[in-house]
Amino acid sequence: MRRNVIIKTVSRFLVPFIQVYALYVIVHGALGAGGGFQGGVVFAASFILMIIAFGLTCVRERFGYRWIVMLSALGITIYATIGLLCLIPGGNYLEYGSIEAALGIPHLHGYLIDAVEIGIGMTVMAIMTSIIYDMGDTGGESP
Amino acid sequence: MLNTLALIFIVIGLFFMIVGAIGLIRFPDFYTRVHATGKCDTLGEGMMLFGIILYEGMNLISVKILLLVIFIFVTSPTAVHAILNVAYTHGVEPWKKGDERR
Amino acid sequence: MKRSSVYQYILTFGILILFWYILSGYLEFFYIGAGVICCGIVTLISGDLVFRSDVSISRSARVFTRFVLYIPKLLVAILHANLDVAYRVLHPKMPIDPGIVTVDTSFQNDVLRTSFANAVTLTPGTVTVDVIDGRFIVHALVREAGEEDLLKERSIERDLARIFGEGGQPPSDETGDL
Amino acid sequence: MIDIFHASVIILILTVFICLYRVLAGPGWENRLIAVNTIGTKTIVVLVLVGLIYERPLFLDISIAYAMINFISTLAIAKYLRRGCVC
Repeated sequence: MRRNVIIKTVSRFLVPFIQVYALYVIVHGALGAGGGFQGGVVFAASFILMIIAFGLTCVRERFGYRWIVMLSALGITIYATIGLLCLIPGGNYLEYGSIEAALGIPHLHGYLIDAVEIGIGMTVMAIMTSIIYDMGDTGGESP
Repeated sequence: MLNTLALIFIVIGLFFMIVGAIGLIRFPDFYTRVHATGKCDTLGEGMMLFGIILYEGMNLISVKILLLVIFIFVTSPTAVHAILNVAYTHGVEPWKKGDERR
Repeated sequence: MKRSSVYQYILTFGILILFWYILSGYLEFFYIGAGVICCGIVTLISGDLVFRSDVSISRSARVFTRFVLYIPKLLVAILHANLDVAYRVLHPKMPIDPGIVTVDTSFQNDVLRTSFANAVTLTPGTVTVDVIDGRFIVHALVREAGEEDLLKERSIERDLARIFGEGGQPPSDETGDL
Repeated sequence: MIDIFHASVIILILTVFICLYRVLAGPGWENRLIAVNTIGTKTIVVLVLVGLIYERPLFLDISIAYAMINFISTLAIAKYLRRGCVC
């Protein structure tokens, strides 16, 4: 089966930059456009581009189901843990100010927001990628 | 001075984008419409964004816009090629001179 | 797919860090540290995509420099092609005579094929429809002009072949249209 | 200069309406697809100009993301029409 050489070459050059852009959106979620969800979706879009260009099997070798399960579980764990930690000093769920006041570390607030955004981004990326894998899976036969 | 140059670039870019849209309506079939949009839109967009760079001056925002211009000049012909390729493999017939328009 | 060498990973990492700095614009410790971590992750995931292991870095750098020096000439050609298309769009009678032209080249390199196809799409009244190995199927807005440009003059083809250091002469000179 | 940007945004939106005619009327999916792709490329410039008018460089990030998603979605639709699945 012949793959289009132009699409293949262009996406070979673009994929790393799209991934770095997605991580930039996640990390700068607190002060710029975007956040965890948008960054995760752009990251998953880079995997869609790789699937279009190189095929499903090649992408699965790079990023298999083991990684998907691990990342989605890890992301939701980060989110839930930080949310629950806010309950200990007596704040609401995800009320970062309570931890900052209890521990007395300045700027902890921003770092906690970033950590929660990273967790959301991981989960969204893993779940979107797994949806695309399942949609592209034709049950063994290649059309 | 720079603002005038930026104005010239933006106006030329707008002209090309309008021409692309008119070509999309006027040309007789799919392949010729692709000529109008694929070329005129890419250059028009590049020229408008370059005019904005000249207006903005030298800072990180203009470097970002320059990256956007490079990205468009790489991806726009590729997207056009992908659409053309799928139409060609599906057997869309090219228009010859003398046929009626589709 | 062969594995890339260590230098290619390092070079990819450097380019990605530069890209991160242009995007972010902050020079504080937190953002640069996050950038190093993120670019490291991306380099580990897809660091073997940008550079190929069978092409040395110095050769890639030379090709890239020559290509950047070629860009102004390409931009002039793109402007010329756009004025041509604008003339044909706005002319009341629409002087077009489209047709399909087949161009045979001896290009082996994927990047060379891609840049030739995109340059053809952007420049002289032609768009690339299909690429089968070295053969480019091209739709021309005016068939005679397209044949003149692509089959007789071959200016883009020769320039790109010189930039990438590959022989630009086709194996056979037969011209036919589909 | 800001007036010029306002005028360009309005003209671009008018050209988007011209393209929308091709989306609605164009025979077959191929004409519709090329018209939608054209609308996407015009939207990128509109986003940059709007960001410049209201002096919010945030919009530039959105327009870069939009350019990426536009490219990927066009490729995905083309691939789907060609092979019947995205992979």
